[in-house]
Amino acid sequence: MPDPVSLAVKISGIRFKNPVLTASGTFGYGLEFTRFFDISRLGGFCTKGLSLLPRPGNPPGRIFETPSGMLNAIGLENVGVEAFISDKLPRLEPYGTHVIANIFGKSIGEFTAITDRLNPCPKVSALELNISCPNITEGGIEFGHDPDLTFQVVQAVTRVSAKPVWVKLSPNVTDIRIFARACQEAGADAISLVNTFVGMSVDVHRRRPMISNVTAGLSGPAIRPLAVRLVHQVAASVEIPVIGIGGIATTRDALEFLIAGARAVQLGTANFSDPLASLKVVQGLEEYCRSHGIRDISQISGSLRTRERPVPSRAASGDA
Amino acid sequence: MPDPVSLAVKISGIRFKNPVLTASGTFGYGLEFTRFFDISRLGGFCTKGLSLLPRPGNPPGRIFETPSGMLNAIGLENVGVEAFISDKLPRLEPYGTHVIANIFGKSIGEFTAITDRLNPCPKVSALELNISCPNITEGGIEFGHDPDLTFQVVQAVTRVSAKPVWVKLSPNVTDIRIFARACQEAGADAISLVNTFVGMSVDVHRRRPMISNVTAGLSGPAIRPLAVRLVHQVAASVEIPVIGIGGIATTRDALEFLIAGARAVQLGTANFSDPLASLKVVQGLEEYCRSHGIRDISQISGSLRTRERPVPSRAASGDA
Amino acid sequence: MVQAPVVGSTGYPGFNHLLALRSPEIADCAKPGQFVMAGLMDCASDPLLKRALAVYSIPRPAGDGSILTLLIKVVGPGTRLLAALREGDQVSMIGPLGNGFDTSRAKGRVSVLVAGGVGIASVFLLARELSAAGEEVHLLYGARRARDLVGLEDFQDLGIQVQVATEDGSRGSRGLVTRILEPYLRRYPAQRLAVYTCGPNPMMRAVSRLASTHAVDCQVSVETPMACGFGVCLGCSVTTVRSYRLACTHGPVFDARDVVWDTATEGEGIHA
Amino acid sequence: MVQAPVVGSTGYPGFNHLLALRSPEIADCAKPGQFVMAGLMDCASDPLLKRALAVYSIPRPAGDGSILTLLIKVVGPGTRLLAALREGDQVSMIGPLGNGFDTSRAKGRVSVLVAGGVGIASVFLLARELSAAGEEVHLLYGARRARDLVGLEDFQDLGIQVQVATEDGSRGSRGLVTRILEPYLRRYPAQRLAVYTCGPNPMMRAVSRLASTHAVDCQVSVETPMACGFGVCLGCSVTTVRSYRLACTHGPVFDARDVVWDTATEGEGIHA
Ligand SMILES: Cc1cc2nc3c(=O)[nH]c(=O)nc-3n(C[C@H](O)[C@H](O)[C@H](O)COP(=O)(O)OP(=O)(O)OC[C@H]3O[C@@H](n4cnc5c(N)ncnc54)[C@H](O)[C@@H]3O)c2cc1C
Ligand SMILES: Cc1cc2nc3c(=O)[nH]c(=O)nc-3n(C[C@H](O)[C@H](O)[C@H](O)COP(=O)(O)OP(=O)(O)OC[C@H]3O[C@@H](n4cnc5c(N)ncnc54)[C@H](O)[C@@H]3O)c2cc1C
Ligand SMILES: Cc1cc2nc3c(=O)[nH]c(=O)nc-3n(C[C@H](O)[C@H](O)[C@H](O)COP(=O)(O)O)c2cc1C
Ligand SMILES: Cc1cc2nc3c(=O)[nH]c(=O)nc-3n(C[C@H](O)[C@H](O)[C@H](O)COP(=O)(O)O)c2cc1C
Ligand code: FES
Ligand code: FES
Repeated sequence: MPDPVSLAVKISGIRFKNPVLTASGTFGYGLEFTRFFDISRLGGFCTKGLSLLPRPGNPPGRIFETPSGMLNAIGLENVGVEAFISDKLPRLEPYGTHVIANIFGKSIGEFTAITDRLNPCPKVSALELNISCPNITEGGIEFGHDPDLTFQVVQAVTRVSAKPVWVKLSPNVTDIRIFARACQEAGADAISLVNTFVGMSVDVHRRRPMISNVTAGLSGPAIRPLAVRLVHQVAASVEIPVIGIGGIATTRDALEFLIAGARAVQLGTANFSDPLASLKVVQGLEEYCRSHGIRDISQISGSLRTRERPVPSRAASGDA
Repeated sequence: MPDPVSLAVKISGIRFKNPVLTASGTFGYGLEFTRFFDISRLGGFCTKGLSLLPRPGNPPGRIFETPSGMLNAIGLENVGVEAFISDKLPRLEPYGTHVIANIFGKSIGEFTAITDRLNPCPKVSALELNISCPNITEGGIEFGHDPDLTFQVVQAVTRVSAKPVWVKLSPNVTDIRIFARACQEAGADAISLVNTFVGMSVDVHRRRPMISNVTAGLSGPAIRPLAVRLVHQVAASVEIPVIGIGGIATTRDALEFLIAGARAVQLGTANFSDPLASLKVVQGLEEYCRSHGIRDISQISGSLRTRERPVPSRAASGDA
Repeated sequence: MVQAPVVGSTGYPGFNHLLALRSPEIADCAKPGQFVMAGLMDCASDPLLKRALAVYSIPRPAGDGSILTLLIKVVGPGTRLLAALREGDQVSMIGPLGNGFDTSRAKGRVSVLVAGGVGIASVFLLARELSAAGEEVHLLYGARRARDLVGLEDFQDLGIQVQVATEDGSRGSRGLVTRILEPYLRRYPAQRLAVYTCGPNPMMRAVSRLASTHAVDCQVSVETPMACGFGVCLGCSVTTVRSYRLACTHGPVFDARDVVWDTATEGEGIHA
Repeated sequence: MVQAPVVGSTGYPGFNHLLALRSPEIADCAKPGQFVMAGLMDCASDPLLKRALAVYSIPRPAGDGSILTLLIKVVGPGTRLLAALREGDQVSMIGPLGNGFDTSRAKGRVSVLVAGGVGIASVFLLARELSAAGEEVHLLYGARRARDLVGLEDFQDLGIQVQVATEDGSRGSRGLVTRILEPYLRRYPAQRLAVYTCGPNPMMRAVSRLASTHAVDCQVSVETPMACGFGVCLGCSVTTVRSYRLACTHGPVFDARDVVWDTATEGEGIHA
């Protein structure tokens, strides 16, 4: 009998049976995937972003495929936190997986109001704050593009939250470490990284944007190298755990993030083309550990080795 | 006989026979492509980045392919401005295409010194400043990540340059418009956008970075949606022309940038897998203009139409 | 999700292609107007997403043979790669998906199926079901030119009435399919008619408008970009009079009266 | 750049594949040790770059038939897609590229070709040229297991001496190929020998070291990642004692004495 491999990880005081989660906006409210597999096999999943009131989302022209990626500007369509609590959450009871409620607001007050509503729900294990949306009270600046606003919103939520608070950062900034540190100082329990990158596509025949909102978020394998780098950078600059997200479709992809410093990962866009992708990564990680003689997956996190290499003796004088 | 189509564009006082150029670091010193086609057919090309002294570049492990993209950390290996002037430039004389010298330095003094050296060379039509490299005198901050440094280096070069000065911006910033405006105020004649996005990949078997430099620049179709968006944003916020770069491989791709606001485009990574890609885009743009009844390619630049769409009457109340 | 082996692949004129796949899971239960999300197995990540394709035909009686066919018009990389598959290759599929056509009120009515281009793929099962139920079925089929008409024989084999319109007049009436639709709407009383349509958006918009003018029931099968096909990406929204609806789960078939046609976003320039 | 039609495609054990392509431009002038950059035509953008592959064989005499073959080991998406091509498909190629082996001082010497795995592909033309010139040629061929040995018959047909080593002992000597190399280096005086090697980096490093110990001339054909293949991306650098050199234009063949072996970056974990 082969040695047992432990895939369990602990994040913000919660034990996950494995480090594989699915990302907000790509896994519905979890229930949509029960027809494909037993979602209890996952470490957890993040709900579609929840707002205080339901939102209809953007007009059509919401998605467009790009090379190894896709643009989306769904406009955060969701049923609202009330309907989530009354209609979705009870149906998630039977599943032995952690439900992470992804939430967003247009003001700090909205964030804390949603937190208040979710506090009494035992089936919600943690909150994930999506701060990549404009703060209307501050004139539309994105919370996630201003370190002070980031600090304020995170602090406000951690103060009222009965649950661990994860913060999902926007990658569209010059130095993400500043934002990660602001989150840590404000009491965040973990950082989810990354949300989508801002992009755009043009219909060249009609000379119109492909997406009604003009700009949209890029996700999928195309962004993976960018996301791995940000995770590596942030993991080295904060103490709280980092959850790696961005273009993960296979076990290899997940390992890139773990080795670069992530404690766990989330699969997003991959759920669309292969609803079983996350399950395959759970299985793949176990096989990887077994074949590499790794007993405990946490040994892998941040295990990236960098080392010196020989250089030609005359390289410095530059005759190449 | 079909109506003649004009592909000519004017940028920084220079007339280009068509808006198709090739990007720095992907077209050598031009000469390497003469075996594939007559480079006089191009509007112009940008040389490999030139430094004051030759540079050997980074140790092996310089490139790695990623989904629809590639990472590179060549380390700006180049022959140096002197060898360029003496060995390469004379051999470019016979070609009726504009040579744009891409230059970079580790200090403002290095930038101006290279400019001085190129001033007397008639075959160099313009300079393109690569400011995505660390300024050693300022303690390693990238010129392109600090608006003040950007302003300073651009102003210093425009003051001494006898040729038009284009500035190539780093896309790895929160708000690129600030940098574009700094360039404009400092006297830049055009903006080249984008340089590569910072990324990273991990060899999951050896748990080492795929690139010796650990981080590297992501280029190729993967980044196109990100680049189109930045070009669109910058074109709307400065008066000087924008040259669109990032993942262009086909006529359609080039048109996305032109429609979004670019005056011309550069093909980079595409030259590797198809050395004829730029030539095909020249031909494709002509066909596009003909079939869309466009006489003059400049009509296309910035012609993106955005317009209102119907919304469901109850959408605002959010029953979706 | 199923992996289905390709058991046949036939090229047709006009960049059309018929792909036959063995998939009991889908073939045994697909209903008229439903679709699958089909993708290449184990391919690199471009194209990234599966492609939505109507179930063109399944064995009759259901369960007999487990072969389903897809009628594919090659318009881009995804359809090109699918059309290039050969016997023995595998396709990864999710389905059947979507609501399908509502035939609960078809009884005793004259069913007029209006198809444009490859939209024909969505109505073959419908035609077969209705004609098997003994209803009177007419197919009005429009295309740019004769060679874009595909699958005509399959409909003729059902014994239903087929009329054709081509924009260049190379076959059937010259002009848009709405020209041959109008006489029908005049000939029968509104409550004796039911229109079902699938094709380019401008065509469906015109058909909807005509049907509405004549107060005739009309169902439209819309085409939108889709990332998942099963209701989680929320990318396939359709503007209806009351709300945005998802083409993949609430649709792709909608009551024509509910749809707010949106010329700005619904790719007439792409597939028309 | 040329578009070459596939004229033959044969699978071998050990995920190896022989692809035959009609390309007079390349077949008529490729020299031993040169390579091509090969890619799929008109494909989507993943894989993005062409793949470097040695010219395995060309007709003899040159110019007769214009068919060149590539021996491909499937290790990832690019090689998998190339191996999946069938007759009539097209491959887009740039080549012949690289310096090739230097045979100017081979005359009168015993040539020992040391190949590991699919590295065999780089030395077949060399073996043929040398043996046609009447030189004494030995092939020492190492692999993991018997089924990874490919192309052996082609070398035997040349009438040269072939010795095999497999790590699991399933064919020939058990162990690394260096074990069967050592006796050669002892048997002949150094100036009567010339070693040529191509294979996984750890193998070539070991071969180089042995050759150097015995003061025998040794040429190595290195493998690095390549984006362009023709000297513009500067991605394929190899650390040599004096400077970085480009594998695609200065190489892929280097004098073993010049190469600084770099275990940190040269994928022993990937292809070994
Ligand atoms: C429910 C449903 C059922 C369907 N059933 C069928 C069916 O049975 N048969 C069938 O053939 N099709 C069907 N379709 C349509 C089919 O899904 C699409 O044709 C397919 O997804 C196209 O994929 P592709 O990769 O081939 O082309 P894509 O790459 O998606 O491109 C489609 C078109 O858009 C153009 N395009 C892409 N990018 C741009 C740009 N930036 N600017 C301008 N143009 C651009 C391309 O050139 C091409 O013409 C159905 C769709 C739906 C929603
Ligand atoms: C001059 C030259 C000549 C050559 N001649 C031949 C020849 O004749 N025949 C031949 O078969 N090959 C030859 N090669 C090697 C060949 O070019 C490569 O095998 C090929 O490019 C691999 O492409 P791929 O897409 O199949 O695999 P790739 O995707 O490039 O992957 C190659 C390997 O790397 C692994 N890998 C990729 N990413 C990661 C990661 N992040 N972490 C860990 N592992 C990873 C893959 O799993 C796979 O095992 C030659 C190379 C050179 C430079
Ligand atoms: C269609 C779609 C909808 C999304 N909706 C949300 C959301 O509501 N809240 C959020 O925080 N992230 C949302 N995301 C971002 C993803 O959770 C994830 O961060 C991003 O897509 C990168 O991961 P990927 O490349 O694996 O998709 C959405 C992504 C997609 C593609
Ligand atoms: C191998 C390589 C080397 C490059 N070298 C330079 C350089 O020396 N100077 C520079 O300004 N940009 C350099 N670039 C960036 C390109 O000019 C271009 O801005 C970038 O690759 C995006 O375009 P693409 O996606 O079409 O490649 C390099 C890019 C690559 C891939
Ligand atoms: S296609 Fe994803 S929700 Fe409809
Ligand atoms: S592969 Fe591009 S320079 Fe060698």
